[in-house]
Amino acid sequence: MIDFWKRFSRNRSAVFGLAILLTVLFVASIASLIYPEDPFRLAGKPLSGPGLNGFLLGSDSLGRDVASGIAHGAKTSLLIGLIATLAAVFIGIIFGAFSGYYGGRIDDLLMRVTEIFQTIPSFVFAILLVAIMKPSIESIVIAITVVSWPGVARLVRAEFLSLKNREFVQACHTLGMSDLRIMLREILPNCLSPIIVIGSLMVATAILIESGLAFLGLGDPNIMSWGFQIGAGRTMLRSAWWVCTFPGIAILITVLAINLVGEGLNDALNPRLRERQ
Amino acid sequence: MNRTNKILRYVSRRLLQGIPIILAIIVLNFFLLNLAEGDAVDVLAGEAGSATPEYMEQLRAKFGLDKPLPVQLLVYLKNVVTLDLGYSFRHDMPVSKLIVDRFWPTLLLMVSTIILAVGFGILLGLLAAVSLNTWKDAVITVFALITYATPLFWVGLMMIVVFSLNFGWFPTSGMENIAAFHEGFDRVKDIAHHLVLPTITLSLFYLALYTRMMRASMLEQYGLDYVVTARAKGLTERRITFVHVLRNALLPVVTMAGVQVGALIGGSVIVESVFAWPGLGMLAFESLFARDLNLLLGIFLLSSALVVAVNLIVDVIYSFLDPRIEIG
Amino acid sequence: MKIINLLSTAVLVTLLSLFGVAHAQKSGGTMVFLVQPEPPTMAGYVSTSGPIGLLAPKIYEGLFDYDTAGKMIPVLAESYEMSADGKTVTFKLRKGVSWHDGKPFTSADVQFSIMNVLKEVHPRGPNSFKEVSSIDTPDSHTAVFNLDNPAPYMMRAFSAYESPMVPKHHLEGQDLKGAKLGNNPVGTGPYKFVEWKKGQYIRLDKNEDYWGSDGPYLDKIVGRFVPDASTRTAAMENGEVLYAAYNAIPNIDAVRLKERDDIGVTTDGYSMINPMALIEFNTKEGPFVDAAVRRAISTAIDRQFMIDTIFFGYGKPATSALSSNFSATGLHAEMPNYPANGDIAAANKILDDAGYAKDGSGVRMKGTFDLIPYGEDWRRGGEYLKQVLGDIGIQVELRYEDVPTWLKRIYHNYDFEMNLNYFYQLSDPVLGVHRHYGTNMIRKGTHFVNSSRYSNPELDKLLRAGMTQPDATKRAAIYKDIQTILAEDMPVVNLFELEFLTVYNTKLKDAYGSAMGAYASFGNAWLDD
Amino acid sequence: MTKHLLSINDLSILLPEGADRKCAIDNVNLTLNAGETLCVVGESGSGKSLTAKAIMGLLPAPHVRVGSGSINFGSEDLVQVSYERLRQIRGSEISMIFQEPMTALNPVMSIGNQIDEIFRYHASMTKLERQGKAIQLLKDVKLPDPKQIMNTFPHELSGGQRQRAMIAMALALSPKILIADEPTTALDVTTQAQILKLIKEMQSTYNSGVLFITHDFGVVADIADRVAVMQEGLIVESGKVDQVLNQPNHPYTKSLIAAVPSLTPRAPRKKSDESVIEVKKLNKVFGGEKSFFGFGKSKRIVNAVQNVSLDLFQGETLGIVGESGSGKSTLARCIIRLMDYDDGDVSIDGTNISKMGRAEMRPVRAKMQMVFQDPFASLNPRIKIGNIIAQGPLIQGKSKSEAEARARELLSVVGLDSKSYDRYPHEFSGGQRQRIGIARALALKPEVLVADEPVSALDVSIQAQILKLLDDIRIQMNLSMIFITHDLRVAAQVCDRIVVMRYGEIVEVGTTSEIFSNPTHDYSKELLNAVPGKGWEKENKNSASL
Repeated sequence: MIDFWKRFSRNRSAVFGLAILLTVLFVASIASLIYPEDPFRLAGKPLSGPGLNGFLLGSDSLGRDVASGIAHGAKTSLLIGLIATLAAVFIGIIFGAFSGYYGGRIDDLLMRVTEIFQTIPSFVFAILLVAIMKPSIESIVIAITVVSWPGVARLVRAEFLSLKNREFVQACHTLGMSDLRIMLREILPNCLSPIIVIGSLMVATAILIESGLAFLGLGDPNIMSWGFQIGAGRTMLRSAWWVCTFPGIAILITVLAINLVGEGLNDALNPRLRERQ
Repeated sequence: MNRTNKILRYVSRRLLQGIPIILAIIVLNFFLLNLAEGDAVDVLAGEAGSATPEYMEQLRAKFGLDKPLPVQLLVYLKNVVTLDLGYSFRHDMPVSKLIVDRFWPTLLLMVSTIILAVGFGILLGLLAAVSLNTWKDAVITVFALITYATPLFWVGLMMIVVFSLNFGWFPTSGMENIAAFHEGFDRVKDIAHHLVLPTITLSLFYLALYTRMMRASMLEQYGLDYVVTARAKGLTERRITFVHVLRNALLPVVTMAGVQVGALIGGSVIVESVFAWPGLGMLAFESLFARDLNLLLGIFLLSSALVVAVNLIVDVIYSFLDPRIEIG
Repeated sequence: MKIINLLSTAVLVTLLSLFGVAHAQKSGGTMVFLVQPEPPTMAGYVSTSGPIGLLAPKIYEGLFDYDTAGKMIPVLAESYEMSADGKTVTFKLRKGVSWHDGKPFTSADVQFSIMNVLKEVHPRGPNSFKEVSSIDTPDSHTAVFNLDNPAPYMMRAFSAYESPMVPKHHLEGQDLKGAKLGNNPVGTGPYKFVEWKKGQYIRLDKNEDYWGSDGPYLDKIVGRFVPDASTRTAAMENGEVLYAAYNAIPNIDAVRLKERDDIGVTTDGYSMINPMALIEFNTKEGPFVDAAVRRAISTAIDRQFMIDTIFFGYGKPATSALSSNFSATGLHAEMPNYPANGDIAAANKILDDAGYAKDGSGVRMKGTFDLIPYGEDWRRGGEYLKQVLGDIGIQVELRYEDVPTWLKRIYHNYDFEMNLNYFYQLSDPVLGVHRHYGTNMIRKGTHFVNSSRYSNPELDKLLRAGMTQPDATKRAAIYKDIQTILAEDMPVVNLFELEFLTVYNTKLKDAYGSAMGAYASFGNAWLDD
Repeated sequence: MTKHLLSINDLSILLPEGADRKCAIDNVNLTLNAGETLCVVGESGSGKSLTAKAIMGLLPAPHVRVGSGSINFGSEDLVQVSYERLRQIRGSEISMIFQEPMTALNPVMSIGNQIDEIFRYHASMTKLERQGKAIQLLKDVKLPDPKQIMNTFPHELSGGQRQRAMIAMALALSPKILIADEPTTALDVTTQAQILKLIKEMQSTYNSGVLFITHDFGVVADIADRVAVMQEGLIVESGKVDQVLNQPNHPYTKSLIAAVPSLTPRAPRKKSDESVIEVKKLNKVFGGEKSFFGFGKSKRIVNAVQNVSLDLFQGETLGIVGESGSGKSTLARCIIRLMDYDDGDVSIDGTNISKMGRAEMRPVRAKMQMVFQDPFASLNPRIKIGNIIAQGPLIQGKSKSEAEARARELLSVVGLDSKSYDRYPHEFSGGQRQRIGIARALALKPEVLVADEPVSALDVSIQAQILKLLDDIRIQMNLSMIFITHDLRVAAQVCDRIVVMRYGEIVEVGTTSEIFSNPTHDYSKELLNAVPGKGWEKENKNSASL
């Protein structure tokens, strides 16, 4: 762990990214403390500019506090990103692991299913899923999961394919270990690094997808998220720039931070790179 | 030629493999869409203002929406087998005509975006890798990260504000100047003029991916043994970079481009919406909310066929770029 | 026999007076305007869908048009005569009018359009022409409508948008919905259909053989589809489009653009539409079956705030079930329970009195609030209303679904509790308001009718009386009673009268002089450069 | 002092900070003359490869760089010359060949183009001339059908052919010096013999000086004129080949030479007649399966094991020898059911296990354990050593404490500190890891140990230790062993009987001494003849044996 941190911290931009990400997490966790009111609450004069009428980042057309929305939205956006990613990783691991480990017909079948989901234009499919399930946090998470897991499945499959023939796995076979245990205890821990890296980037992508869906009017109307703020403020971009600019910046720096951290993780976890340094 | 033959056989086999996938996509979407509340008749009647239930039933019968689902599906599949994509409930037109009209703008936007994104991505990635750990590398990396992390519609709207309104260089939206109705070469120029902003907007996102990938790929290749051999042979760094490393580094980028094309077809909904570009993404979006089942299935059919085709083309190109990959 | 004869000279005088000084019209040019969203077809005779309304009346014409004062302007009919009992109306048709394909326009077309098309498949036609039992065509330019009962409201439904005249020879014997005409319209209007590039534009060219003595002046008019609102504004600013009606430009941008010299903003042209924002309640089941709760909600809402923040000042707080635009005909009356600025305390008192106590967290009841899926403004409205409802102890979840799901939920499954919506009250309450309250308008599966399933025999009686009463004073009394009952029962809480905005480039002159506004023909429009 | 072709004077190469030592090589002095072959020999990490790279200016800058000293080539010091001059020298005056020709060649460029480049950058010749010269070169290195080879890509050639192509490239401009960095390590023994012969021939044709880096004393004996022995960055001994190999001075040299297994078979041991494992007509085919939807391409069919029958007798070590692709590893994996085979029978202690299901197999597994080749790949990097060893007993139903006790006991059996129990594999060296692998195999108290090339990835001194350990435990635990190796020297020292395999078939079976002294099959003879250092062996019948 210390070793890992040493390698990670060698990448200065990754540490910078981590610092931003921790700040965002911190803001998300204390949102209810600094803005105890419902972020949808009408808090003052509509369309006040940043710094005016007691609004740090201005207010929107109904007089809601943009800063409060960003703080509360951070929780939602990160949660959407995190849950969707975990779900996608979970499904991807199941598909990829069985496919790569057993090969043959199971592989064929699972990979065909994966291909189906890779062939469908993903964003349109996400829209379709949200539309028929009704826009809500749950349906957005499900839609993002459904369009993101094939990438993980392919990655895990490739890892399993190469790892299953490693000698340490064969040694487990000679010990009479069960397949499930080999998959879970022996192989899976060895492909965690690339999964963590792809997963960290998927969190970023999920946040972007959520904002895209919100842009098209498919956000959850009851829960404050950055996507919601942008969707609600985008027509005012020219007249009240702050309403959707600040949430946009929040997305930008969070996605940026997650990417930097992801790259740092990649550098720190990728043994090939490590050897070359 | 033996190779040509082999490729032809490979292509036809891959196309055959694609068919069950495309069929599965159609069946999946068919049932998904039928899970949704409301149908095309509801939407048409809703838009019309009002319609009697009897009239709506007539319409349903006319569209075949009164039949049981499996029958509807079978009828649809039967038509698809005969290359008949059916009739759009909403537009009162054959689906194939509607789709073909939107296909060319989609393809135009897609191809120009891919060329721009891949081209510049390769260029920037190469530049960053060659000037590793210098300010150039840093600037390119930051640029790539920011373009990736900025929401697409934001970039689009800003492009319009800056380049259309403030500078007046480009039209805000649309595919051609419809006040003028240009003909011939003027029309080509006009369309190209309209294409600039949407292409830049859409490619900025993908540009970032290619830049980062190309950079990583170049660095990885630089560490391989054959580069040492090339140096030992007394080749110049220029040749090593541009002839040896570049070609090898391109391989994963090409693969990525193939995967991205699929995402591009659907992913351009936002750009099509912002720039009023008449592409398939918006058509799909609209037909989804209109429950125009035939049209939406037709779009899914075409775009997945397109993805299959593009992936195939990429694989064939790949086999030319990388002699190790044997086709057939 | 009362004869109303409208001389064309008189019409011209009216028209000129409308525009003040007569301009020297210039010919030529292309007028690009925004159509949002893209229409499904251009069959204005089967659909009153807004975007069709923007395009079809340029191609098709009605028997009459209406000026902004509500007076009839002869179009395809030159005059009409109504019998004393009001049961026979004879129309003299204009001579020398031909369809865009060259065939002459005759009384047979009128007969076919009314009896076979509008009465059959038009959404409002069956209502407007309910009393018409047959149409005689003594000669090719005379059409005699035989009515079962007098129908004064019918005379307000002859515009090109409400009741377009369609070519019999293109539709006879065909399935009206699927006919080729839907995508290739052939009318008598000032502009001919040329081309429809799906996803981009519809192009109409000047009808060189138009019957009118002056106009059309424009060479082409093009309806353009731009899905994104910000882009629409940009296109307007850039001069790429010259005209945008029905809030195609968001109000916030319109307010900004108004300051520019080259752009004008107007609320004219919507008097025949009369849109009203409202909340429908499920009066049969769920938390809002008690009228007291509904009255409390109506009392609590700050209507002026919604107008100011969501529509940037455009709109008028509702004061009864009828729009204040009906004041002209004396039908509108102000009612209690409609405070413009809301009265939370009063609303809370109503609920307290009705026995709805707040629980520990201040909640009296919970519910779900559906929002009309027609754009962001309505979501904002819902978000505001959620807060207000919270203030009076009603905790609601917002639900925002897509159009088909929403339609099915509200008008077919009745699976809702309260629903934010807006209705066109149109030119007469019979056309636009009755459908919302009458017991006979509880029609499962029919959209935009009485989804509250409110049923009150006393009101039904009054509605019937209001429909046929020709005397204005008596009619006003009937509608006052109607409004009183509705303010008490409150099956629907009217919020505010929407004022749609039209944003236009000042280059564009004389775009319309009709009460139909953007749904008119643009026959006199011209470009000044 | 005669003018040397190349003289390295007091050369030191610095390692980046944090490395395990300061200098990769320290004060190295070497000379090379025209027409001479200088072998630099040493174990991994001795700095021999970096010395070679330093001459070419190919050190992985900026981390590793020359600290001091000079490399004099003609009148120039290669440490000081400009980059441009160095580039001119590379490939034309000094050229280099590498260990792994597959990765050393650009995979996406044809052989012809890769040769052509050298001419383009170092000589002014027309395209036609260049082409003719390249074809001539390919002919010189005895590649079949040179014209055809010009258009092929590296992956289309065999390992030996690739190395020939590399040599052709290196010799394109008749360099004064050829640096060969372990050029035959990745090759089969018969191919290795051919390549060594080729290098010799080329050297005499061009009168080049050859700097040959290797770890294999057999190869040294076959090719060197002079030898320099390196240990941890220092040259500990150098001199004429006969002198260094036959009368080494330095203790390190002595120990290295002593560790080289002798080709003279060990003394035969008492043989038991009781068969532990019986293999009958085993067949294994790779490829040929159809994919699920029947659309997949039918893969190329390889008969990995064909009709193999053999017996393993109680207490003996049965060697399976053969070159890469002979099917020896596949056979071993089939025997212990790591792979399913197509037909044939395998019996252990008289019980036929070929039809057994997973559950039935579990108790049988304990009887047969395996030691793997790659000490880095055979231990799960995420699991502690103790757990790796204890895993087997746990799975076979032992209690946690029993398993732990067994693991600790085994650690000491294989000569590891008991503190190792809680450490992870990456904290151990290759030899130590191989010991752990052996401990894991022994944890189940097997009757049969299958060792798949257990020492081929190890340095020669470590190799000797591991072989000794295996021998010890074999006796101690009364094991029967199947020993797979490509190295006949190792086989001679370990095996009681030997099976020679080629193309999936057994070509010859016999006792070790029979096979070595009197091979009957041509292929066995060929293999034996190709063993490097055979001549040296003959002169030193009495050299160190285990």
